[in-house]
Amino acid sequence: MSNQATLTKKDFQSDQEVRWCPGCGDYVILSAIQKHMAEVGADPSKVVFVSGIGCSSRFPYYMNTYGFHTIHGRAPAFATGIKAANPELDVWLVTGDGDAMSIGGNHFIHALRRNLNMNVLMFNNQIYGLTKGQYSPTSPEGKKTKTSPMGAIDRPFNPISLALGANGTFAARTLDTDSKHMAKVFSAAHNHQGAAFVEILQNCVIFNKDFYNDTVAKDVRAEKTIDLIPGEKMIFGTESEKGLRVNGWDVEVCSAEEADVWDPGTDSSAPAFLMSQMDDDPNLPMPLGIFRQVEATCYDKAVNQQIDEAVANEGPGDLKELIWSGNCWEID
Amino acid sequence: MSNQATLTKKDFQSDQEVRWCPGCGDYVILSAIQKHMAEVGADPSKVVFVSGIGCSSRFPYYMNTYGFHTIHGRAPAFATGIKAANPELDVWLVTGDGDAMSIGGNHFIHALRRNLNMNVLMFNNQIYGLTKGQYSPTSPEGKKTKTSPMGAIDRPFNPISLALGANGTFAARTLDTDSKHMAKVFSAAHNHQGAAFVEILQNCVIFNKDFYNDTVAKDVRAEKTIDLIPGEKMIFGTESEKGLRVNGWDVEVCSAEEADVWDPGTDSSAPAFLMSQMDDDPNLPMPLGIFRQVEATCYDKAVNQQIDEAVANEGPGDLKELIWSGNCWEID
Amino acid sequence: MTTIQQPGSELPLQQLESVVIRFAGDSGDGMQITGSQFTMTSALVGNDLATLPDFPAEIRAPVGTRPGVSGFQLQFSANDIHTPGDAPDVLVAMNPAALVVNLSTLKPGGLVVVNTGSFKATDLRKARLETNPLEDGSLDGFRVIPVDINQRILDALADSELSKKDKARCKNFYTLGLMYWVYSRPLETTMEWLAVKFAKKPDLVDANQKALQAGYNAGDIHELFQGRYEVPKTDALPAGTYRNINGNQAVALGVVAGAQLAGLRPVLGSYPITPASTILEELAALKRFGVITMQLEDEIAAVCAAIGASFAGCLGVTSTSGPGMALKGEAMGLAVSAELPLLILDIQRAGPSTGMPTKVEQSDLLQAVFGRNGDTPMPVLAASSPADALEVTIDACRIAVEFMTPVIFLSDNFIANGSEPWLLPDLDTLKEFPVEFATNPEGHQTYKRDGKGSRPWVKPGTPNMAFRIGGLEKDTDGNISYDPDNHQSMTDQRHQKVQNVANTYPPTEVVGETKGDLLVLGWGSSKGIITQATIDSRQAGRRVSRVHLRNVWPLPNDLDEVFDGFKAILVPEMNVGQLARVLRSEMPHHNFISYSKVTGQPFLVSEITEKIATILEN
Amino acid sequence: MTTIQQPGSELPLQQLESVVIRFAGDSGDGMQITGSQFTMTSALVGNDLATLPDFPAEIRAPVGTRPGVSGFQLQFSANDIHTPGDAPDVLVAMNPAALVVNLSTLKPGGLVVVNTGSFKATDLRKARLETNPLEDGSLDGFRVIPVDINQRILDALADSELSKKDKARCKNFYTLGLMYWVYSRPLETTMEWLAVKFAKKPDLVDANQKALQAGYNAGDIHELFQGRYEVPKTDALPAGTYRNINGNQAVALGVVAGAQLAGLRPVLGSYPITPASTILEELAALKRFGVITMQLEDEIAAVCAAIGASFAGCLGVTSTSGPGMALKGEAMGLAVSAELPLLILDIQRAGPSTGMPTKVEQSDLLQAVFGRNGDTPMPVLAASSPADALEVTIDACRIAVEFMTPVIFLSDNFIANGSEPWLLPDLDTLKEFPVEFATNPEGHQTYKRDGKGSRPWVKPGTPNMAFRIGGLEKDTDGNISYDPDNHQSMTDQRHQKVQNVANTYPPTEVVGETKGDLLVLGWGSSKGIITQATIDSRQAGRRVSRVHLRNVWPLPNDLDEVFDGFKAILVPEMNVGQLARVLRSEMPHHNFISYSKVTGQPFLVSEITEKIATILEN
Ligand SMILES: Cc1ncc(C[n+]2csc(CCOP(=O)(O)OP(=O)(O)O)c2C)c(N)n1
Ligand SMILES: Cc1ncc(C[n+]2csc(CCOP(=O)(O)OP(=O)(O)O)c2C)c(N)n1
Ligand code: SF4
Ligand code: SF4
Ligand SMILES: [Mg+2]
Ligand SMILES: [Mg+2]
Repeated sequence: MSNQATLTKKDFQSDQEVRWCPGCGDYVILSAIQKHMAEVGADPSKVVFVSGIGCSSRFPYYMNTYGFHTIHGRAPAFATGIKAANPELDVWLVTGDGDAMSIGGNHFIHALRRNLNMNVLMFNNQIYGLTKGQYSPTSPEGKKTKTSPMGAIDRPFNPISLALGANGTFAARTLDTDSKHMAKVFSAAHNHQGAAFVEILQNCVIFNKDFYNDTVAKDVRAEKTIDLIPGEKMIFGTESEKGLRVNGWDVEVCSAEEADVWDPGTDSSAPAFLMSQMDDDPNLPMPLGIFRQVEATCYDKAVNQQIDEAVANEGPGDLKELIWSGNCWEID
Repeated sequence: MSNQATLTKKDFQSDQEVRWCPGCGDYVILSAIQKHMAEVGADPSKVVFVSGIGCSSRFPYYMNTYGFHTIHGRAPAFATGIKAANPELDVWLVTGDGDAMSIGGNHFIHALRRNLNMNVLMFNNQIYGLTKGQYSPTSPEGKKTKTSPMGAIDRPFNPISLALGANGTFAARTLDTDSKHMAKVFSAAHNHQGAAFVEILQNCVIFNKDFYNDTVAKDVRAEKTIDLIPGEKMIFGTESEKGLRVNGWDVEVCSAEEADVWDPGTDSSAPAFLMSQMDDDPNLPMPLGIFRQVEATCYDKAVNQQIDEAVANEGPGDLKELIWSGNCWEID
Repeated sequence: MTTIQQPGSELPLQQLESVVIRFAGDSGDGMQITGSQFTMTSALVGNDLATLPDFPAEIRAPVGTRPGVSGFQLQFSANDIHTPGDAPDVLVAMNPAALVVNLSTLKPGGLVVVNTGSFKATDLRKARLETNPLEDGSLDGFRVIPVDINQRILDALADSELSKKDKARCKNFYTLGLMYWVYSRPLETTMEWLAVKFAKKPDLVDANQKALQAGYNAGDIHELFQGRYEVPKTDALPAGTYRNINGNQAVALGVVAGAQLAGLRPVLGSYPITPASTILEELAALKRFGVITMQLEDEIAAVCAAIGASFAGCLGVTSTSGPGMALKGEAMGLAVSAELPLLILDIQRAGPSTGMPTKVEQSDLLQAVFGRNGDTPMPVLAASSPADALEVTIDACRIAVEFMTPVIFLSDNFIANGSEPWLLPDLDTLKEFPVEFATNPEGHQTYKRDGKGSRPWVKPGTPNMAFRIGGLEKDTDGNISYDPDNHQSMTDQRHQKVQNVANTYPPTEVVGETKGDLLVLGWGSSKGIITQATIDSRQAGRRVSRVHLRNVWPLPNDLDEVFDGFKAILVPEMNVGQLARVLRSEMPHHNFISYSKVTGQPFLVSEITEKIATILEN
Repeated sequence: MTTIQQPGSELPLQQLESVVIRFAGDSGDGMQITGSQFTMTSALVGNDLATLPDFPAEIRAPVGTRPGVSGFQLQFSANDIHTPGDAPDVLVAMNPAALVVNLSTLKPGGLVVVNTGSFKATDLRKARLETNPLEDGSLDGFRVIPVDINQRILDALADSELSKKDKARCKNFYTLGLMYWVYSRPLETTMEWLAVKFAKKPDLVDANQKALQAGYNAGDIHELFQGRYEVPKTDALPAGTYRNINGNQAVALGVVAGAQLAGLRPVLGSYPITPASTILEELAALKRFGVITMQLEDEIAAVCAAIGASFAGCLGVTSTSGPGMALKGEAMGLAVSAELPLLILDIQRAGPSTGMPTKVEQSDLLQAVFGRNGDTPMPVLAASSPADALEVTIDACRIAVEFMTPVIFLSDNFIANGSEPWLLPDLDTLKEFPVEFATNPEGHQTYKRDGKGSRPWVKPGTPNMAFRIGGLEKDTDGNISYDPDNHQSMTDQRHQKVQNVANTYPPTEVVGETKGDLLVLGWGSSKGIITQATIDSRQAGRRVSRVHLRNVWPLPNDLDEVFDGFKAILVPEMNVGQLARVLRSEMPHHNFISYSKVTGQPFLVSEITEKIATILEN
């Protein structure tokens, strides 16, 4: 990305003390991103981290790049302005499940449909961390918190399904406990031209500790999850012995040999959606990895292209000419 | 629904002059709803029409029921309060593609995931009518309007896909030129316990005249659309000679005999999503009718059930007791 | 008994100083076009003029109803005029609804040109009239010219291939032709305009041109009028090149000009709303100027995208009206805290909540000055007319970049849609205010202030200057700080910075004596009306002067001194006394008299002169 | 040289009138619990008291750092007190960060109890200290009691099965025990509290109780102190039953009580935000009272849902803090226009934008009064203390339903999280204000006003009463109207209605003489501090009186007359003079002196007395 290939992870660390709770999943994600930046040889002066409000949204302060810690839920809108103003900037959005899917839901879906060329890292801890533990739009039905003492009655969003419903061009899921997987997903997202949505399952050790352990704890993960790898067979299981394949309207477990090859780049996003819906089926593994990855018009580029085109077609605007245009008359 | 079975369509007309442009699709929809109300014997005093702002949102003024013409995009939030406060009310939300999917996108998706027991009629004319013809989030890419003189560069939402991505329990599509189809869809929506989302393709004769004619004009409709009828085979074509069936990850055209039976009630909403994505495929018909229809917790009922439960378990609250609870001490 | 005007054979040409004419018809009758064409032609003739378009609420009302009436009033004059006129001399009424809705404003004895072809029973019913105003005495005391325009247009276009309906649609040009004849205006401008407008539909050019000519000829042939009039060209206007411009067009030009003077690319984030929408539309058409416009999902996204653009080193702009302003408050606070330039264009409309979106009011002033959480000061400017809007917009851009602050620009529906002759500015005389981005890390601090209290602007992408900012309280380095003294100090600094803006204002101009019995202090679109009212009052011997306030916040430093010269200060506003409240809170020792009007209509000159008279006589 | 306190053998019991103690430690050290327990015990002993919790910003800072310091200050007294005290007599510091952050506020010669176990090199580094304050002279001039609490707690719990880490977590109760000993407080209350709190974990009950006892015993055994103190019970408090309550709890109770008095179901729409969140949490726990709480997707949805609930015939309520208020402006305007009751609870926090969310400020006042598009008047009330919050909330409910209007209730972080002894009210004396819904179509009009200017409330579901309302301007029947006179009239009616609210206020109470040199006018949470300051000033012979303003808008009718009795009116506020601005704009002829403090910290009594002195000496 630049000639600064000699930079190390440390060069992406700012001088500010990192202030998350000890044990918080955010630390590992921060470290993974800093490492990723160094590895791809990013130029810190071309990178902007934009965030809303939440524990996760403190992220920009810890990156030795440009950063804008904005207001709750609106980061995608700020990013839209930043990218449109300067498509050269490498924009990363850091947000939480509350920031992105509660107050910020609208900006989130619109940024995805516009396919703004940026990376959206959503730290999904299924809770509002910063405000001390209320349920979020990704908390499961029945979740008991201070604001849902008898259990939440709201049916949650499935973040990947929502992103696909919003016409997103890239959607992936990864895990704060797996630095390698994060690295792989971050690279794919970074390479994607367009809005790359990455859901990161993140442990809030204070208010929703280990919420994901039933699915992703070391001992169950191989059986309970599947890694969607573009162009590879959909295989899972402790011995990689199982696979997934479509059958009619459904997807079903089969042997590894019988497994279908995963293609996140089909014209229709229906296959990706089918995968995302497996989360709700106890008989099927929860997918991680790349759900969707297709090319489409990027808003920020197109905005600027139209300007170039207009200039090419009509010549650069001359203000005097513009003012003097129309029906003028003289008084003397 | 009530004992007022003798009411006629006229009884649902208010005394206010209807003020849409001559030829606007809104008239037919208004008439269809008034007819529907009379047919199901609705009690006007139990019905509330809630709307945002837009041409379509003037709707409540023309219904001789309770009505609340609120602010732009927020109707689902008002409806949430109304239904939670009184689940007995029969709440209808009238909104436009701008009102529901642009400024109101977040409330829209949240109302769907919460499955508020109401009917959402979204008049989709793919344009902002009231503000005189700017492109909307459902306008196709390239659409030229006053605010997109070189063509819109925003990739549009597919309203049905978005509703499904938001975990909606009912999604259907109908057409302002087909009163019978509207009647059928309105009935299904009205019967649905939960948030019934109905996209109505509506002609804005002033700013987006006949935008849908390529697909739904009389002469092409049979070939270019398909009516999704729960429990029936998916059949279309001038002679009803064609059908649809799934094949692997895709859906394909087949003969009427080979057609699959349509089931909008599967556990996963992936089949419905697959159908919704056909809109973008020029080789497949655009579906009308019922995409999805499943039962789930209704927010408004659950809110009130928790109260009943709390009262049943802990006894009705006694304010004095509450105040006197905790560590009290006497001073004398 | 209605006085029906009999055609006479003598047609004297009478000179008039000023005429106020109002065209009124159904929304579908093309009255706005008729009015604009009359305006354009009058401008080219060399009159001074002022216009007042007045169109119906947003939804197209059914044809022929009162809510469907669309009006366009203009005053054209041989003198220096300042308003579209309180009461029309002439009313052109295309149908019964247009007649009854507008009749009450007409001058006693005024002229009514009515399209009798639209006074059938059904027409009367649509206008909710029980009797025919042409016959029931409603028009007693006016001079009435009945013309069956519906029929005349068909006659005039008898040879045309157009459908009957299409022919009928030409009736506004017939009417315009008739009025051109009455006021001795040339037809050329409109003829040319039609040729360009319908370039692709020659049959329409032809039909409309014929209609115009036929109307004109009708004046001669049918001897409808007792006389013709002439309003000579004015000497009051300064020499130069003129064109018509409405307020929203001027703002769009102002944004482009302001950004050029700053050396920045303007980036507009907006969401359509009446009456601000056309700013977005105007700017969207200026892509060749490098203007980026983004129609976003709502007003919050719009302002946030604009702030994002400023963060990235462009000039962020957002345009909206009252309800949209209310939504932007939180984000505006971030711009204050982060100290980023931002231009917020609020084209005010009437009422709380949705109110009356197509009507005029000035009731967003308090919201503009105070409507945010926390102590969140922000400069506020207001335009006084379409042409002034350009200058004020440019000045707002200057303040935004010079002081690294969001700036609110207030206009209203009257300015936005009204148009006036605009003396084209000499662009070379405009003062540049080029932005210098900080690039040198040496000694640089994110919130280190210059002499004006402003901070450096760093453009992301600049090597070795990476910074992090946000809405939490921060210290001079931009790092988060909860230190009590720091918060006090940053709060004070933000306030002082905005106060410093007043040091860059030109001296307040008092029109009239600097000492007197009453000062009339106006702001925004009432300027013309107040100007006329103070001229009239001075002519009536009253010791009245006038100040127009362009900078609503912070107030000019010399205002206190100006006020010292007067016993009282009258503050007419189209709201419930909002500026008066601000003035009192800042300078409580002066005697402010609030004059409030909240009808969705501009003040009349007579209302103000009478108010002045009442005050001075008591 | 640091004065190290040597253990003495004599332990005299000394009587004190008041003590201000501050517990300070790391966020993880349990200082808030320690403080509350001390409070509770002191209350039961019969002291008057006032507390000031002061916890760090929202994110848990790393252990041992300055930003991670959590403090709890309380004053307990044998007299009538009004504040948590300006400067602590005693500082309990659990680590170096807590010591350095708080030392500057300590009284000269004050007592410092320090946990020397946490003063290792790493601890000092975390607190960014180069030298050890125990050794570098920082504590010169204070009386220091060094205790290695880290070690003592391990010793005390040597027999326990708990892990070392869990044992260490009991050190706050050891510390509390020690302070109980010093101030001769009984252990029972805390012992019982522990038993209930950890009912499910007997080993924790046991360990913490042991820790408490050990700390208490340490006072005797280790002879750390020169003496013990006693603060006798106060006579100042009226007789009755008391409990501690914090402001957000009180508001929650007030909502339930207010709704009951109106005969309505309360429906809260909210979105979490610091420091308002706990209102939602408190009310969510009260479902058996029929309270509906909805946590919605954002603040806009929250207020809209609340308005929807009011539309449906319930009492709609929404709770938030500054940034959330900014977002609600547009919807609040709809409630004004539709004229629906609504209670808007704004728990203010510091700063523009995100600011300093856990700090105190009163800077949303102008936003509350003016922060909406159009002329959109709305009553605004402010609570002065946790206990007062209940009454004010109830009164806000009354105004909302009596006048069919949204009402804003202002509180702040100091009230929300502070707690005070609350004399439990006799519920039977509370006046009901039952709502009567309109059910009779005869002569009914949607906006027909009663004597107070209020309109009828119809509950959807009522036969034959169907109506349509909205945010467009409407006539008395509720139908859309763009009529100019109607808009003027409705605007006036809405204003008058809100003004009429002032007719229902009790007379303004002047504390002190009704004539004097200076009136101190306060609002909100500074009441206690201002009360103390005026008492002190009067004792110093100054002619100072005090008024506390509960109704910020509309202002009380008799205020003008009250002000007439004074040469000047001092308005201390934790903002940049917002109330002073409102007062000046309403009553410009009085001499208001704004005293502004914007540090995120409450005023000190001494700051106000000094300000008074300065004013009166000049
Ligand atoms: C306008 C506004 N509303 C509410 C808040 C309070 N708030 C801050 S962060 C947050 C939610 C945080 O949850 P999430 O986005 O999941 O982030 P996390 O803390 O879990 O990383 C809320 C409600 C705010 N700062 N601003
Ligand atoms: C807060 C706010 N922003 C913007 C507007 C202006 N506005 C009114 S309706 C509308 C869009 C209308 O489009 P749609 O919802 O598709 O309805 P239609 O008129 O097409 O039926 C807009 C932008 C408004 N009234 N309020
Ligand atoms: S509260 Fe949860 S999400 Fe926030 S920093 Fe602590 S562990 Fe992390
Ligand atoms: S503008 Fe379009 S949508 Fe609105 S009333 Fe007219 S035809 Fe209908
Ligand atoms: Mg979260
Ligand atoms: Mg539309």
